[in-house]
Amino acid sequence: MEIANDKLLEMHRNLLTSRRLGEKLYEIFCAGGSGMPWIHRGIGEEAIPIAVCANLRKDDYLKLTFRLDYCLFAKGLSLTEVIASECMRDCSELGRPRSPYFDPDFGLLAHTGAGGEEIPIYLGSAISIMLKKTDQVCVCVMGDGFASRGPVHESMVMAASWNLPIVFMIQNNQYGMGTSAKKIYKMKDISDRAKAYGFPGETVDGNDVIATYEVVKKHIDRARNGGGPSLVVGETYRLAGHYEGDPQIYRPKGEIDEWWKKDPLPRYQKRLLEMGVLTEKDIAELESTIKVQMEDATKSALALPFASYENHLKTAIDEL
Amino acid sequence: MEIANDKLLEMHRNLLTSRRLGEKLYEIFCAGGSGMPWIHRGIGEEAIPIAVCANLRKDDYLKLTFRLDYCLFAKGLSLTEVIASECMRDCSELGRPRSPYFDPDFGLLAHTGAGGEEIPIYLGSAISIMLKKTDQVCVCVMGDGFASRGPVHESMVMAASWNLPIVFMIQNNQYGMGTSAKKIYKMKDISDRAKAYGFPGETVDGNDVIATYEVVKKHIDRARNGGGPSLVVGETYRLAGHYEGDPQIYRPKGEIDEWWKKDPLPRYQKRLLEMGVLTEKDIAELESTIKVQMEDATKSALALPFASYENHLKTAIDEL
Amino acid sequence: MAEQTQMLNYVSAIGAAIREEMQRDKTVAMWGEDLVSMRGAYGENPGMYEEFGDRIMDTPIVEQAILATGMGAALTGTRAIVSIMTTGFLAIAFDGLFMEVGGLRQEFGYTGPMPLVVFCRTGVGGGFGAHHCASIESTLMHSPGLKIVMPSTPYDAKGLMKTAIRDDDPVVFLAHGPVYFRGKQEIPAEEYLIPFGKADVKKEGTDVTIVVYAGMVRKALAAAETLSKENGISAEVLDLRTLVPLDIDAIVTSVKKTGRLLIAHEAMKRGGAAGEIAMRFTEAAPDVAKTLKTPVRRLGAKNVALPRSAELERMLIPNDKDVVAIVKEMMA
Amino acid sequence: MAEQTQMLNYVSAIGAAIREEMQRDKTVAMWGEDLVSMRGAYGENPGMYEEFGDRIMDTPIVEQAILATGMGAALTGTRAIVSIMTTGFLAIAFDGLFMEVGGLRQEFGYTGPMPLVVFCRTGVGGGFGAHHCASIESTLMHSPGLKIVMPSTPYDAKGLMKTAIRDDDPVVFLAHGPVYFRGKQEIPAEEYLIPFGKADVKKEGTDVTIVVYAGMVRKALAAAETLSKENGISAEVLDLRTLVPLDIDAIVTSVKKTGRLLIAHEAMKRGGAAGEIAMRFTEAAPDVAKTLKTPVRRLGAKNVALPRSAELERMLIPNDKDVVAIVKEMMA
Ligand SMILES: Cc1ncc(C[n+]2csc(CCOP(=O)(O)OP(=O)(O)O)c2C)c(N)n1
Ligand SMILES: Cc1ncc(C[n+]2csc(CCOP(=O)(O)OP(=O)(O)O)c2C)c(N)n1
Ligand SMILES: [Mg+2]
Ligand SMILES: [Mg+2]
Repeated sequence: MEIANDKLLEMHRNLLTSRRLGEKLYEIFCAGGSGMPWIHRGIGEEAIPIAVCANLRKDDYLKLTFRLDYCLFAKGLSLTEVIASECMRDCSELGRPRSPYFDPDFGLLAHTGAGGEEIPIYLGSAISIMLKKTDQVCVCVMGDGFASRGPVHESMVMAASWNLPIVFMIQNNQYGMGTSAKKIYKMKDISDRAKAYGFPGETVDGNDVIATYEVVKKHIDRARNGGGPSLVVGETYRLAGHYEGDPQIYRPKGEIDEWWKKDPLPRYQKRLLEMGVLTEKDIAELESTIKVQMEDATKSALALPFASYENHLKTAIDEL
Repeated sequence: MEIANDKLLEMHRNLLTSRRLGEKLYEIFCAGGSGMPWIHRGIGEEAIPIAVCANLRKDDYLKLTFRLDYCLFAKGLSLTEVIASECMRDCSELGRPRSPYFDPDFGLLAHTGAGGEEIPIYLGSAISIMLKKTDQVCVCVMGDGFASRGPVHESMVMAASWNLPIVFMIQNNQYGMGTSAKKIYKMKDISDRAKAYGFPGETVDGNDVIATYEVVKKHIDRARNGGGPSLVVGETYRLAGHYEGDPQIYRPKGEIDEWWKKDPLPRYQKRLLEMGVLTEKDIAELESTIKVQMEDATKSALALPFASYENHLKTAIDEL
Repeated sequence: MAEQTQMLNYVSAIGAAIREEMQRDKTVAMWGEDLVSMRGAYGENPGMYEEFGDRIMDTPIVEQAILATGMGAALTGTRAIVSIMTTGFLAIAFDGLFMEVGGLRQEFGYTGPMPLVVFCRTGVGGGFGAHHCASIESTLMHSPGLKIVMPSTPYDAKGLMKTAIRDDDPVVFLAHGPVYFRGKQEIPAEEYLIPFGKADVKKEGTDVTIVVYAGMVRKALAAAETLSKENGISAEVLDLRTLVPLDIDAIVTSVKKTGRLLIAHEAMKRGGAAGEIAMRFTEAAPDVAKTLKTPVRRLGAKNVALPRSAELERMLIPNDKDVVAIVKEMMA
Repeated sequence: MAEQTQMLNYVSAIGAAIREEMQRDKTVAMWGEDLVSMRGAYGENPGMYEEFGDRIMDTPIVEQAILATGMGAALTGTRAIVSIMTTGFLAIAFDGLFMEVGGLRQEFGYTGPMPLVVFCRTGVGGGFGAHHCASIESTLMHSPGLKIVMPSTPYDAKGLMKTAIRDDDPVVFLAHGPVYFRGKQEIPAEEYLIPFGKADVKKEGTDVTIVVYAGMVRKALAAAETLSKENGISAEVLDLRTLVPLDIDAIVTSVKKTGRLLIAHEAMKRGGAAGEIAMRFTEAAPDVAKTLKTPVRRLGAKNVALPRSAELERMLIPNDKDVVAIVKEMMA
């Protein structure tokens, strides 16, 4: 598959931005007082959301894993909105929903505290697409852990039965909290799961931006053209602990170091350098541009007011 | 596989008994006043439960589909107990639980009004087996319809991960209420579903007693010997409406007639006659024995008192 | 005048409301188990598929997905009606209903519309066991964002269903199964809507206020008749119609007049709606509460599971005689 | 004397109870998410795997199966403890818990044992959003067969957990997360059990009875101190410890003395446990209810969803100042 240079560069910009954004959020969290209740870092896993977003339009529906929600900037949110959402600020001053993570007009229906419950909610957007007969699609990225849950299965059954325009994607970062995916899934290839529903399944190296882009594109195009649902499994690795502070006693020695070597960012940069699409100088310039953007966005985001008590109470449907 | 004549005859006796029992229950229901709130007939689908029971011991755990619960006599319940349970009588006068359908000592944990919820409950018995290190097994037979449900999937994930001694069986009678299984499942072979869990899956003609016996035996033996879970799909057909009174507008013309030709009872009898294991005279004699047993059991069952209000109130855990 | 009314039973009244709203608004769509193949699990949707085609759809048996897809569709341009066969199966989709449908928008401060009707058969009767007869409405009252409708008559059912479909917030519409096909009522041919949060005085009275909903309304009316004929007691029967929002003003107004309050439901007593309603009353009108002629009483089903027996079931849930007996105690 | 007590925090007290019972009875086993790999989702099970091996097990993320396997195992010879990380995830397994664990035996009239403890973290705090902080205990009270334990202190938690594990009926043990690691308490080294259905007077008083459980106990005690110091009001603080069975006698006894009843919980007000408790009180002691000096009052969280904000959360749930304010109103 030939990928246009523009697309390659867009993905590089987004990949680098996502890395710096993740670092920035971590910095904000560690500084304290930001309003961020906790942090589950997604470092090293950004290639999947970035490659997915590179195939979507603003009016497509997208769920990322909670760990990588901040990559939603690649779906069209501003960095300010992302940082503000993470820090429980109120974005309505920006003319947006309080949290732009919940904004159906941007194809975002938020994530829930109970992992897996979003999948059938998002499937509902695929029903709207079917009823409206548009060429939108819905992509649901979920973790290897939450993929075990009942509603995920029910969604796959229903998607298959109704031939809905949805791509299920499992971001297999090898762990759900402290539990290794290998202890849960006994089949060689997790994408074999698609066979249970009679739709296509495919596994891809989720730390390889270009490979992921190509595989995801194939399945999204298929869904957009009425081909129905499918399952893509992206293999990657959770380089951080489950949460900040996790002692990670479950991790075999050396495993992390092996995976750091497969970090998608330098890998992709090396590839683009080799392809001559990018120079070291471009990278350096982009780094400084992003740095400035990040500082600006942080400042604007943290200047926004916290979600207000009075407004929150207005969401009541009866007496308080 | 060589099957002993005794086993073949046991299955024949049970198959014939189950047919006559189903008819008797229908008669009791139609007469009214029995205490039976409704009836969902299982006629024509008895080969699967009978072949399963032929492979089980009293201390194995077994769930049948709600439609064929009456085949539990083949697991060791008396005909009286079965009829009494269906008619909400109190079996405690027989020294048994009020409803012997809920009797863990006989491997029975009842069925729930919400189809599919039993599967993880039964899976719990497989955990007890694992903890006690016995050679018992658990077999869960479920309908094609309820097989779609989330808890069934979660049970399969957990069974695979823990390598539990359980055989999942889907009794595909082609319909869940009015919905054709073909509208739900898009894969050619429903037993492909096992690939999603990395355990074996196999489909069998569920109207062929011997074939079903052999396939089920293989998987039960495997589970008993520590081989872990598997999935068997038995293809059969719901010859009756979903419930008594169902106008069955969803049924394509002629479909029922085709399946009546595959009725497991005459098929099995023909086979045994050909094999010389059975004579027409044996069948006639067995019919009259069963007829007497059935009348006796019905009389004893309906003579039992209804489940009592006072005893029911005793199940309260706090004030009433 | 005759052509301006129709005689409809409960389930046809609901069907008529859905049909009218689907005709009126092309974004209304409905899905659930066997709505097409069996014309509704209880035969309640005749002719819908013929008229609306793929806007009415059969699902696999996946209650969690049915419920949650309703929410997702409602957020993305569909006015969704999802059908869950019985409240027992609503328990299966409890997380999606209670937490997501009832709270996720609020959790994220999203104020846009989410027009979802969760349509579900409820009510005790028939001896089909706990899942087919469960009454779990009180548990749903504890969810922050669910409106709960429980009509007792065909007339109310039709007007409330139309309001539910037009509402931009999620509504749980619990239809009373045991009266689906029991008796017809005169229904205006012209359109009417019944607002949420307005209780209906089904019978006026001066001695005691009986607050009821759904299946208890009929029993309370029968009891009121007995009380009037045999005991000279004048009972007012107030049908809540919606549990959330709750028409607390109507309760207070009535109790101001009668000085006595009885709350009755077919749901199990412990944790049932009566406790909540009594507390709301006391909070809303402490002065009226202080001058009650007798403490607030309630009736509910015995605190045990419903077995598969029509007879035991009948003995476990309150009937008109229980209402009569408790009212007589309250008057003593 | 020192060697006869240990200083334990809340979570260690629970861990000690489980450990002792696992030592005592080989049929006790426990499973849930990350009990081994992370020593408990909140690090609450250190050393358990080392001591008990495969009697403590990690599951996939399948709450419905975790819950229901507990029931099946409990019916077949295992004294099962299943761990569900938070009550929000209990909502996922609601059908299994409410209908099957809480009712299936009764539905079929089975009277044999089913020794199951559903262990779950609950309680508001941290701003982690609705699922991680939900309080859905009142919905579980509506299930026919669930005992519900909600201890407020390490001492109570240990004694109640041991009772729960030995009970032959299913018990939902809702541990108060926000105090897991907050402060140690002196715990007797020798074995003790605390019976279900016995409330504990955490502070005696004569003017008002404050009925509380779990996280509200601490706040009620703080309020009682303020009321005593600043207003000369003597509040009695009654910690229910178990919601089902409910120690209605203790409530009546206390209110007979004080003449005033306040019920407070961190759970959302509408449909919370307070309404039920108030109604039970009125039913159990109508004469005491008639002579109350002021109508029963309650405190609960505002009727909206919990957002992901520790600050908003704090504002939404009642605190000691709210208790002080409402008691002052009740004394006015
Ligand atoms: C239903 C549910 N159960 C448990 C949890 C607690 N929990 C939070 S993250 C997590 C692990 C999820 O694993 P995975 O899906 O692989 O995502 P990852 O963390 O690897 O990105 C768990 C169990 C939850 N949030 N929801
Ligand atoms: C969770 C749940 N949803 C819906 C129903 C209503 N219902 C009763 S039987 C049935 C069909 C079941 O189909 P299948 O599993 O194929 O069993 P069969 O009737 O064919 O034996 C349905 C939907 C139910 N009992 N439980
Ligand atoms: Mg993971
Ligand atoms: Mg079927």
